[in-house]
Amino acid sequence: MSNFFITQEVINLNLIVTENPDHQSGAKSVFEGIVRDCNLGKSVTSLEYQCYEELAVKEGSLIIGEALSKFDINYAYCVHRIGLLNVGDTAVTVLVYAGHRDDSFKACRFIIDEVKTRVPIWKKELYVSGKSDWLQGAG
Amino acid sequence: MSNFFITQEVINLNLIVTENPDHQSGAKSVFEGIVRDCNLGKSVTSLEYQCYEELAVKEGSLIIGEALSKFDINYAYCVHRIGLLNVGDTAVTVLVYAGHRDDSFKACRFIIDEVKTRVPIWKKELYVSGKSDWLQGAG
Amino acid sequence: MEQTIQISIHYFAGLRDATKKDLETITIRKGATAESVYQHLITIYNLPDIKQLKVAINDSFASQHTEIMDGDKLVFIPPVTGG
Amino acid sequence: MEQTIQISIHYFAGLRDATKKDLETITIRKGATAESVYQHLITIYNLPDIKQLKVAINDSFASQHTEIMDGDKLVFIPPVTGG
Repeated sequence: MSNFFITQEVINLNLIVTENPDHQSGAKSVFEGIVRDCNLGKSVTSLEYQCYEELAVKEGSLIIGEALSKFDINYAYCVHRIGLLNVGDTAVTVLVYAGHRDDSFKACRFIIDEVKTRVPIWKKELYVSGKSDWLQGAG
Repeated sequence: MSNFFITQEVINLNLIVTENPDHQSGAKSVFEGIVRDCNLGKSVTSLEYQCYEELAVKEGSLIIGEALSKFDINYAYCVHRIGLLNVGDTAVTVLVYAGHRDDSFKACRFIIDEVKTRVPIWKKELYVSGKSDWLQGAG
Repeated sequence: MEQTIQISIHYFAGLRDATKKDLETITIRKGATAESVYQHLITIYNLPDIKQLKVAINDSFASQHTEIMDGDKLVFIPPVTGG
Repeated sequence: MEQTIQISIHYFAGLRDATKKDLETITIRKGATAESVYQHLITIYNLPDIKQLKVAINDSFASQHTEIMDGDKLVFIPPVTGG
């Protein structure tokens, strides 16, 4: 089973992972990407995330697997929300359990960096002006 | 008001910070330090954390302030639990909101690293054998 | 007479806006590569240069020079902006 | 006669175990430094070398060579192990 998910629902970390999955982990790192109210100086009202789901899940699962083999961690998880999100909503959450903090931080960072460059998900910003734009990579 | 706290209660991040405190933050980093079931090969049943509270709060608050000035972040928070903790319990939680992930990761790491070396809190491990030991620094 | 194959092309993000389609099925000559399919699309739609795009065939990343087979699902992937 | 002052010393972690006290009030000669207070304690209890410890006076980190004043709160701080 893979630990990379695409969802249309609100991401609620508490509902996803309610407890430490083992007792060898002394460190837990979490990252959340959140919709901001401005980007490059334009006022954003909401964001639309579109996803090529079959490939996104495949590539995301690959990234989780890479993190598990590159770093000394016990557990890695990532969920990305798609559809229409409002300012303040969580778009993506990464969670890592490890024996020690150095690897939990590094693996968490690795996963979000790779997800942002490799997983086929795109966001269109909807501006206060009524206009909208697909962002041009390297978000 | 400072954002560094010492508590005897269970740390529940959901009760502490229920929502993004602003809408300029695109990144949230969380770190939790958790009681493991073994350390240096010995089986741990529980941990006792002792704290020199007046100085701990002062030093912890200083660290939060340093993080806010060193990194481009919007919010930083840390709570450390003391008293008797069981395996799987969260001993310390750090939370950072920032515009972008690079600073949220770096600030989160900075805070936990500094807390672990500067804040006067000590842990005594209670072993399955019935013995116990104060750890000797650089935990 | 030249042999032909049928393939489906799925569009996302800016390509979906430019084509005004989620997907379409097209008939092309046998032996076509992902790149040559794109050269064909570019004569119909206002699309970006293929250099900016990755290619997926049947939900796996592939080279632009891969020969497309009958029934293949082809996706041109703009730079991703998730997270 | 030598002038004296009263100070309180608080103990944590291994120092608390070694002294079997959370805190105590002691009378020392005026002019004593944190270091000289510790030299006195070491004659009573089985304590580690002061080189391994930090010093706090009135809840602020201070040098071992700081002169202790009447009523001061003194804490010797073993290497911390929180987190």
